[in-house]
Amino acid sequence: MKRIYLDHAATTPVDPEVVEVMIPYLTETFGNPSSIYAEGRAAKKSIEKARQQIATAINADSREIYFTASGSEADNWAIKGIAMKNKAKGKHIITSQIEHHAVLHSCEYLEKQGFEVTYLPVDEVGLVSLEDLKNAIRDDTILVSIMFANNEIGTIEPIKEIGKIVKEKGIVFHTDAVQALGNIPVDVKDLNVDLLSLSAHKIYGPKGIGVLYIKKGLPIDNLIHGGAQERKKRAGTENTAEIMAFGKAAELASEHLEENMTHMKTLRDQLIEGVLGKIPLARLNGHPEKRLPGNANFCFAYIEGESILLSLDVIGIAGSSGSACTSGSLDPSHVLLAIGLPAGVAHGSLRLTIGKSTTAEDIDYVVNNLVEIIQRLRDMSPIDADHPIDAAVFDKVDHHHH
Amino acid sequence: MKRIYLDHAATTPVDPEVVEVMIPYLTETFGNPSSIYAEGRAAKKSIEKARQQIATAINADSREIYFTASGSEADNWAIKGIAMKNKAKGKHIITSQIEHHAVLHSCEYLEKQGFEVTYLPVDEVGLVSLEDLKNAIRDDTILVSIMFANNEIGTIEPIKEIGKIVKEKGIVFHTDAVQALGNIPVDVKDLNVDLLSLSAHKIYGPKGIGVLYIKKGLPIDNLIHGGAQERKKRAGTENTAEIMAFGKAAELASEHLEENMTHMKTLRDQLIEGVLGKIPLARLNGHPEKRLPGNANFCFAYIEGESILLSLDVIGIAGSSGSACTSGSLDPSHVLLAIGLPAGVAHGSLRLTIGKSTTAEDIDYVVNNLVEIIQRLRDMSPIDADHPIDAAVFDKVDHHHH
Amino acid sequence: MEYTDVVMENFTCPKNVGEIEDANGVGQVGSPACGDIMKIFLKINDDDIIENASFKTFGCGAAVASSSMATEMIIGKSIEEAGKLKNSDVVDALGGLPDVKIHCSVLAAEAIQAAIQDYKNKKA
Amino acid sequence: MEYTDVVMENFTCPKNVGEIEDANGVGQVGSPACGDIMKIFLKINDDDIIENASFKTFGCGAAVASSSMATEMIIGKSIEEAGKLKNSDVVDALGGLPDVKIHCSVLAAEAIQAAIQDYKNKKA
Ligand SMILES: Cc1ncc(COP(=O)(O)O)c(C=O)c1O
Ligand SMILES: Cc1ncc(COP(=O)(O)O)c(C=O)c1O
Repeated sequence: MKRIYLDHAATTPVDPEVVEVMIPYLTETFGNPSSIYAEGRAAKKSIEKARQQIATAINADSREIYFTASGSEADNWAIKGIAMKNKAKGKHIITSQIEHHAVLHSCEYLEKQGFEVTYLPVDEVGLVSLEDLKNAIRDDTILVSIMFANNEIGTIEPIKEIGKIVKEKGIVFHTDAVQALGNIPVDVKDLNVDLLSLSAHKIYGPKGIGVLYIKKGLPIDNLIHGGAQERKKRAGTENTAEIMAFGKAAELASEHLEENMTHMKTLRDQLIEGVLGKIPLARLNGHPEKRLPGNANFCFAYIEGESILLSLDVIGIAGSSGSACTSGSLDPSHVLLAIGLPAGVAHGSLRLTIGKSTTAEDIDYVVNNLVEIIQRLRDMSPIDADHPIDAAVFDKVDHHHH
Repeated sequence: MKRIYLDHAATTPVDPEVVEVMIPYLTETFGNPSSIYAEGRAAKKSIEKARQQIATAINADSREIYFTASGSEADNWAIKGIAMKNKAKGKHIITSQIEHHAVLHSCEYLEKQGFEVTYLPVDEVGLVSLEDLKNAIRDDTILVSIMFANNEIGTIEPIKEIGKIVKEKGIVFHTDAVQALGNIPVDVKDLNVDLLSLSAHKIYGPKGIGVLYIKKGLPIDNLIHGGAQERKKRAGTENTAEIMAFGKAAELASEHLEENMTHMKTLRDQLIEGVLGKIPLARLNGHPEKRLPGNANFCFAYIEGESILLSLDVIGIAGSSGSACTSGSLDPSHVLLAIGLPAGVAHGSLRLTIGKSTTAEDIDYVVNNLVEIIQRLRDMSPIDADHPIDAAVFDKVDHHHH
Repeated sequence: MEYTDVVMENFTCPKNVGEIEDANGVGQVGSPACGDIMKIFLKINDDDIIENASFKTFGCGAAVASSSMATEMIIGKSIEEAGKLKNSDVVDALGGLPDVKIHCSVLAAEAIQAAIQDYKNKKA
Repeated sequence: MEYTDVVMENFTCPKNVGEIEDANGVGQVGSPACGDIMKIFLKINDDDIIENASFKTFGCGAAVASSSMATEMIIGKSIEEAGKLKNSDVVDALGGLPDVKIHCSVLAAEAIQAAIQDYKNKKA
């Protein structure tokens, strides 16, 4: 059966060109980049090339690029590293309610260590308000972390404007750009950011390699201490093969950004129009325009998301319901709750994210099948417009907690 | 020119069988293991297989194996995770002076956060004393971290005995076994350890993937917060390809442990006898018997280590002087200082570490060339037995610090 | 989420979906906030034997499969026997459920009990 | 450590290695604890011109190469000119040195100055 992969926000297939770049570093060029002999020097040189490719992709200096093992590590490092470094100055951090768990759980951990965190709300399309931000800033605020683009609903935050506000106050500004790279232009100079997280596997690179951009001269504590790698800022023998892969993937992403954006946007709009046009009681989550070119996120009344995913999977379509990272949990997505959806509705969400190899035929196939699947599941559902939920019944099972 | 690679303690070439196992996870099986559709389930299943392979290699349960991005991350996690979790109970940590920098610098960082650390000395062959350990234990000691085998001088510590002492006191015990796996038997049950660090690239796996063994039920804080991966203990989309590679490498390492040990030991002894027999004023560092089967570490009087490495590199031989991880620094190895060598002598160290594809001819070639290289460098040196160092001269350049 | 073949069969081609027009015992449990609602319809004859059972479910694959399997298991049984159906019986019949989905089988057992109670209440 | 070809040439085939028997200016700097000792031998004629220069060095590749290059650069020069040799001149002549190795060129310049001073002291 042909598979149609529409979960590019969860992860992307590795580009064959990228795989090709990796292979030599798993075979001949296996030297430890810290070693002084020929094998080591060759590895070191390659890494510096990849560092430059990433720097170019985000308009940074290559000495501002630090490799990590994931977007999650980059987020943890940015937040904990700045917090620990500046804890004598202040213990207040500002972030949003719709951040990735890598940011949210880092902040929650810091709360346990005596920091205070303000989680800014978002409006019904997922936007942070600049006014809210201004009001939240205190004398002891040491860090603001707001994501560039949301991984679930695709909403793009006004990072440049936020950067301006934060910079004026002399506060450190971090943005999680894991979903942005390869989908929208990312320019650290234009954005006024001090720190920016990236992850290779969202841009047709391998899993297990990320980057933290750290503006030159910004003091930050290490997250992983040890050897002198990454200019003494991040210990651990360099993952040469995946670093090379990330470099290549970033280069390809920048080179083809315009055409990829156009391609994704066209198919995304076809998908959104198809779904909203053919399926009653469907709603688009996130901002109608300020959204990632490949992201479509829907809610369907009266049915549950996993049932939709399973039904799609059976006919060869891969999608997601909430962040893939959190699908181990039964709680409805914190992002959908933050935009004001009731938990029951949030459970019925479906995220389909388009990639560079998605075709218009794929989208047609998905829309047509989705019409049937939603109908079938609704037929099976005990709730509908005529049968609202009997609240009294739920009291009986109050002991039944998740 | 044929290269003779004798720096297997720094990193190893990836076994072709291991590369083969990785490739499909960079091509077809690219799914995010957290996703519920077919692609994700396939990735998840594979990871669990690899987890089992590693568990088998160290006699653990697969639910005690947590993947990290490096040995360094595993060390950081073990030390900081236990420290943070138990800081209400006590703030004292015991480790040794010859640990890898991932352990030492983690401890130093904790000292800045208000923890107290005892760095146990070692004797002239690099062994920690059980008496010293007993004396160092306090009521508020929460963690003991002693490495299984040293990466520079190859000395194997009495982990089982240490484990017994530490266990009796109810203190958490971590060992860095990065250099042990594949070189000597590693059995977590036999060793009485609660936490144990591993790294794939030391056992013919790729760089950028490690493991922390965490004994079932042991409470520990996360180092990297975020998604629900690794049973909610270590966030970040799984590095599927490298996890598979580590699993295979661990399997191969256990399967061939006996034959690899014998092979390495034979060549190591040939190398040690050759060097000590043919080169005057050469000394073997580390324990004569309790040492890694592939490790030989020498000091040569009156000459400096980098010169030896460069001279070897020019004729195709890769070795190291002190840990590869620290070669970015000019300080002499902390391990060689800890076994009592004067700094001047420590600068003249050479580590040659044997691997499974090293041959007896390689060793002959190295020994013969080393005789000449050492002679040539000594001829160039201003110091020898007849010309001891004029201390008065050094006073003049006291301003010249490193 | 790794589901067994039996679960997938019961999810893709569930038995006993829908409402029984002349049901004399109806039970509903769960809440949409928790992601599952299960409604069970029973047609019970004068000998207290369950002649027919059906369900409507809002929920994940495991919830649908549990509903399908549980209704299959009680048709033809006395309400006494059916009331003893344990969630583990449903799990076993499905060839197992992932840990995080066990609660779906609990819901199925609870919904059946609620439906039987409804029948008893009406009769009393 | 990435060394230039010039550094590697001067390391593998260093010029002016060894002692000058009748040297009239000898300077030594560095310490084994720091990993470098450099000893420079000068043969200076009555016109204060350096007729010959040589070195013995305990140190890394950069130290050996700096010694070789620095001695080459001062042979035939007056002690006044040679005393002005800056470490950056040595670095330039070597086609550059890694940052962490710049101090080796400093040692070379210092050793030459020490040798010239030794010559002056003996003459005075
Ligand atoms: C004893 C020891 N611990 C930890 C490490 C760090 O492992 P990694 O290079 O995977 O960070 C190494 C190797 O560099 C080592 O030899
Ligand atoms: C917005 C965002 N931040 C961070 C991450 C984490 O990146 P990684 O999977 O490399 O840990 C992800 C993806 O999972 C993401 O979408």
